[in-house]
Amino acid sequence: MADKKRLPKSEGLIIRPMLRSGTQFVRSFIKGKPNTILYPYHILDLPPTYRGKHTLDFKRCIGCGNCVQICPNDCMWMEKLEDPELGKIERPGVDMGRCLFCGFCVEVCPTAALHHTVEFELADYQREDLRYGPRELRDDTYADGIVEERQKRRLPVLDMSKCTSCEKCTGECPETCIVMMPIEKVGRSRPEIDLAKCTGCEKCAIVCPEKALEMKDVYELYFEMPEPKFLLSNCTGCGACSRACPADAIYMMEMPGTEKVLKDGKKGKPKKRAVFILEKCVGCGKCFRACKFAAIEMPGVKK
Amino acid sequence: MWINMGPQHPMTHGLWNLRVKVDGETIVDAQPEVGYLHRGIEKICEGRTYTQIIPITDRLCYGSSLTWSHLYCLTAEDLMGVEVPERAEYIRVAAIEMQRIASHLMWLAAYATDLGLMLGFLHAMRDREVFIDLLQALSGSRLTYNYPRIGGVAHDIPPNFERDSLRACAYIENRLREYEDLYEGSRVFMMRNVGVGLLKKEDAINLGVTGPPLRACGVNYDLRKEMPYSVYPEIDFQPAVHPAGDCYARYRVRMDEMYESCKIIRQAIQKMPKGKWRVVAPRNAPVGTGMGRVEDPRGEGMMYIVGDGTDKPYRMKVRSPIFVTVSAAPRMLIGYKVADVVAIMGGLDMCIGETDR
Amino acid sequence: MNLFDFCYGIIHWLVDLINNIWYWLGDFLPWWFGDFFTAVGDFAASHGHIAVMAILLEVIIIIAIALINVLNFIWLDRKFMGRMFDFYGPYYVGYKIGGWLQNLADGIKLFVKEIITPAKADKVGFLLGPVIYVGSSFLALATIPLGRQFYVGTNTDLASTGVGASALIAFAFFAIAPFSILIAGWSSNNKYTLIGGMRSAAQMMSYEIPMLLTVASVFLLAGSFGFMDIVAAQHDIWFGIPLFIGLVTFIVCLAAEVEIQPFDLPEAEAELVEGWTTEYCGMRFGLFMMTGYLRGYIGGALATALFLGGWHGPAFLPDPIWFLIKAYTVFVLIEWARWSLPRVRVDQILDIGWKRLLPLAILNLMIAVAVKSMGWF
Amino acid sequence: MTWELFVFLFLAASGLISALLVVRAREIVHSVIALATCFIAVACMFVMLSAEFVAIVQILVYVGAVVVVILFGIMLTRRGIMESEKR
Repeated sequence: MADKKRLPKSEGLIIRPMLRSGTQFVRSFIKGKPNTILYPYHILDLPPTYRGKHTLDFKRCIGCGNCVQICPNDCMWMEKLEDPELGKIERPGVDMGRCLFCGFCVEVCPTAALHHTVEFELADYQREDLRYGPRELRDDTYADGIVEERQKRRLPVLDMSKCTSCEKCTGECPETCIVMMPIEKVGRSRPEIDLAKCTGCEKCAIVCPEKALEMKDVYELYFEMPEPKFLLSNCTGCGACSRACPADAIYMMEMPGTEKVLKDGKKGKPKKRAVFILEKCVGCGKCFRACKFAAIEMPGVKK
Repeated sequence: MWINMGPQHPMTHGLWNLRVKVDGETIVDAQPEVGYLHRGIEKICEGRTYTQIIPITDRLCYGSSLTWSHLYCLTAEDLMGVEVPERAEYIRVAAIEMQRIASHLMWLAAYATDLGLMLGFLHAMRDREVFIDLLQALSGSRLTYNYPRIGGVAHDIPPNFERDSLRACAYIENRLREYEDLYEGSRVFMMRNVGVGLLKKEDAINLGVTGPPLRACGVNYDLRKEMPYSVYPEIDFQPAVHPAGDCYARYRVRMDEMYESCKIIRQAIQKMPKGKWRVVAPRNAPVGTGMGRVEDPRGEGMMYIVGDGTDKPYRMKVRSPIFVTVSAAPRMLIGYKVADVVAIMGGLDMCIGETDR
Repeated sequence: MNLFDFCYGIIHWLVDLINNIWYWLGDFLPWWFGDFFTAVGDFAASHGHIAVMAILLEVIIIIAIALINVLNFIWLDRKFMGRMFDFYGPYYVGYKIGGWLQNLADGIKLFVKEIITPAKADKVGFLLGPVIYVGSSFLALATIPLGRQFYVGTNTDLASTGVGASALIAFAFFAIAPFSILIAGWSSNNKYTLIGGMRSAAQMMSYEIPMLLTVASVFLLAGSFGFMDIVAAQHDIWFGIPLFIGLVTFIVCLAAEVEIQPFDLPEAEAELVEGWTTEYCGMRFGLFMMTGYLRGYIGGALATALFLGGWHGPAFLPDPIWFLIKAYTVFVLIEWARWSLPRVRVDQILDIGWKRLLPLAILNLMIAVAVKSMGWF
Repeated sequence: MTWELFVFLFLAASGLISALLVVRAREIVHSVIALATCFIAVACMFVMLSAEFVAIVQILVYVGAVVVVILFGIMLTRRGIMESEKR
């Protein structure tokens, strides 16, 4: 049985708690209004960081599918669409019935196209109604109106199809963060920009004669995404990866010296190889999935 | 007569079963049974990448979800060798202490209803709302914050956060004094608590009890002091200890911890440096093991991850404080009345989410 | 004119009215039928018959007043609790009158709910539990006078005194409740309900004694068992002033008898799920809940009549209003303590009853004897 | 037939029947309920004899004591024994 201990002195027996509750009673009238929020009539005051229903900016979205990749609950999917302005595109949809509102899809979006709104009244009559396709999520103005949490940097972005390997940008860069790297078997070199060092001074973009380097807004990404590893020996030069890449980071370039000699002595078209601009890569794994010849390896990405 | 208290019973605060053998109204035997809420979180985590695990660890405990995701991030950082920016550490400490106060207030609320004091329930829940709002502004969600990340925190602190949190600390310190009047000033509360559910110091240590129930037995063991993690060494605070070992001591320890948490939040807000709040964490963990221990509001939480070089953990183990503490329940229960079950089990602050995992 | 006269008059008028039509109808019939009609009409108009019907009408009036008071009490309790807990309380249903209609809405909801009897329950006891509980509580209500002329009387001659031992009758029926609670708890065939019933019996038995001892001191001072005499004796000074200890003891015992918060062990929702009402649902539970508040009203009325001077007050308000104001005040006081105190444990409640309240009650009785023997009353 | 006779007959009948049930009932609690009914009927008869005080004391003392009888009845008997006898 319990030890019989002397109770500590609580003065006033029951007077103090009763005074406290009486104080609260009086205070409730002085304040005029109790603490309750009469919910359907008074709207909750939510902070802008609140994670509610998603919105999708169609113009910003590049259809990379990183959001689908990172979703812990597999509640997102890519849907092929035909848009009058944008043509054939792929955009994500969200199943709100399975979403756990963790916010990873928003954080991982390389172009800040996905956002959470403060809308939380998502109840519906049927489970199917909770599947929000891209058209229902579309809001092309929302993303411009909010202050982005992530840092936005203006960085030179390389368009390899215009580049002539003139090396002018290398000389111009004050931070010496642009290095010309030779591309294997193509016989050309391309500027490789160390984005960590880049200050966004725009000098390389000004000096570029072909406008191959352009300054664009790039959002800082805190997730380390998988990088594609290219195996040249398996590449057939079909170009599927280049077509699949949403970030425009893979270019097909001709390899001189691989032309087949045809019967009539003329030379045929040379073989092509894929050139990866890894600074632009968003790590979505679409090239890996598009490649039918096991020329691209991406550890950690599902086929 | 065996009485099943649970799985659906107001006393349980979740889904578990306490079988109590009573003689009249005196308890002669007790058997806690857990396992009704088992979700296999450890196994789920093995199928997910390191990033995707963070929201799952939030779901471990509905009372203090931030502590658990913080613990996971600590463990993963230990495994990957990521250096966290100092600003992120201070933000984390402030957020954890807010979570601790919110969790203790929820405990206070539940404890009040256990003892039949509805007033305490609603007041404590109302004041918990202040901290929930702060954490909501910080992280964007009300219950499952998903705020810490491997290598920092998800967002920077919102504008006015410093002002609001200092204001909230002052507010809650006022309120805590009010609670002390409401609880300790009441003779009935003291009658229900003093000398009830005595746990001896040796028993507590032998049974592996941690956290407030252990400190209420007079053992000064607080992981924030014993094995400092994060930036706790730079913060001045005193772990709350009470020698009595009964329900009142547990109540007192938690109340004191709330005062201490206010102190910690103030210091963390004042000492918070400028700078980055997040670094990029590697996708793949190296081969090896990582371990993290934190002082959860309920006791010592521990996580252990084995990495095998891929982006998913090979094995993840969670040590939950309540799973261990509840095994000490029969020691505390035997010899008391049925009505004391609610006081004793309520004083342990049961959280079945982490217990069953 | 007291309530009985009033009812007697109404019934008499009604019977006369009907009898006129009746005799008029009898005129059309053959003589033997006419005689029969006359005999029936005369029987209906006899004094005893009308008196019985007048008493029934009185009962209906008293019950209606009590039920309206119960609705008020529930509303008051919820509003008071809400403001104390920092929320609104009933708000939307009957917005213009402060959410007063919420109780009616709850009642309608309980009415349309299915009444489930557990398969293993004892059918007779399960039905009898609420019946006895409600019935005995209403019986206790019957003898409490609301004003000088406002009480259930049986005879116009008894105008000044009412029923001889009305206070004793009220306490006798007030004390039947643990019997019904125990029956209900036992017959539900559930461990929680059984423990709740046992607790209720133990608690009510141990609180009955100090309560009746304090009441005995009042009887001593007034020199009568009737409410009318007791209240009349408080014309100069309320008994609550010399017998202040008794008043406090009585209100504490009342809280225990009515089973509200610090002493609501029989239905301690944290430990025994809902105590002895666990298995009840629908309107049966509604009856229990309503009767709980009704007992609160009875308790307030008893405290008013015995200690707080009954209907005595400045004359600008009628008697029943003064009475009800005092009863409401006692109720609010009990509710205030209810919402700011935790629940007491089962052994402690008996400790309080036997070790604290019983000596206090005896001390109070001694004070009463002293006061009486000094000849102050 | 006056009202009093009618009420008396009703009370006497219910008193007798419940007294019989006290002995006949299988469940101990049923017989206790019947016992209480019997007491109340007797108390009402006291009222009819204008012995109000005796009636009130009858209810206060006896019906109150019935609760104790039930308590002991439940505590000292087991339901299983009664049910096995029924078969």
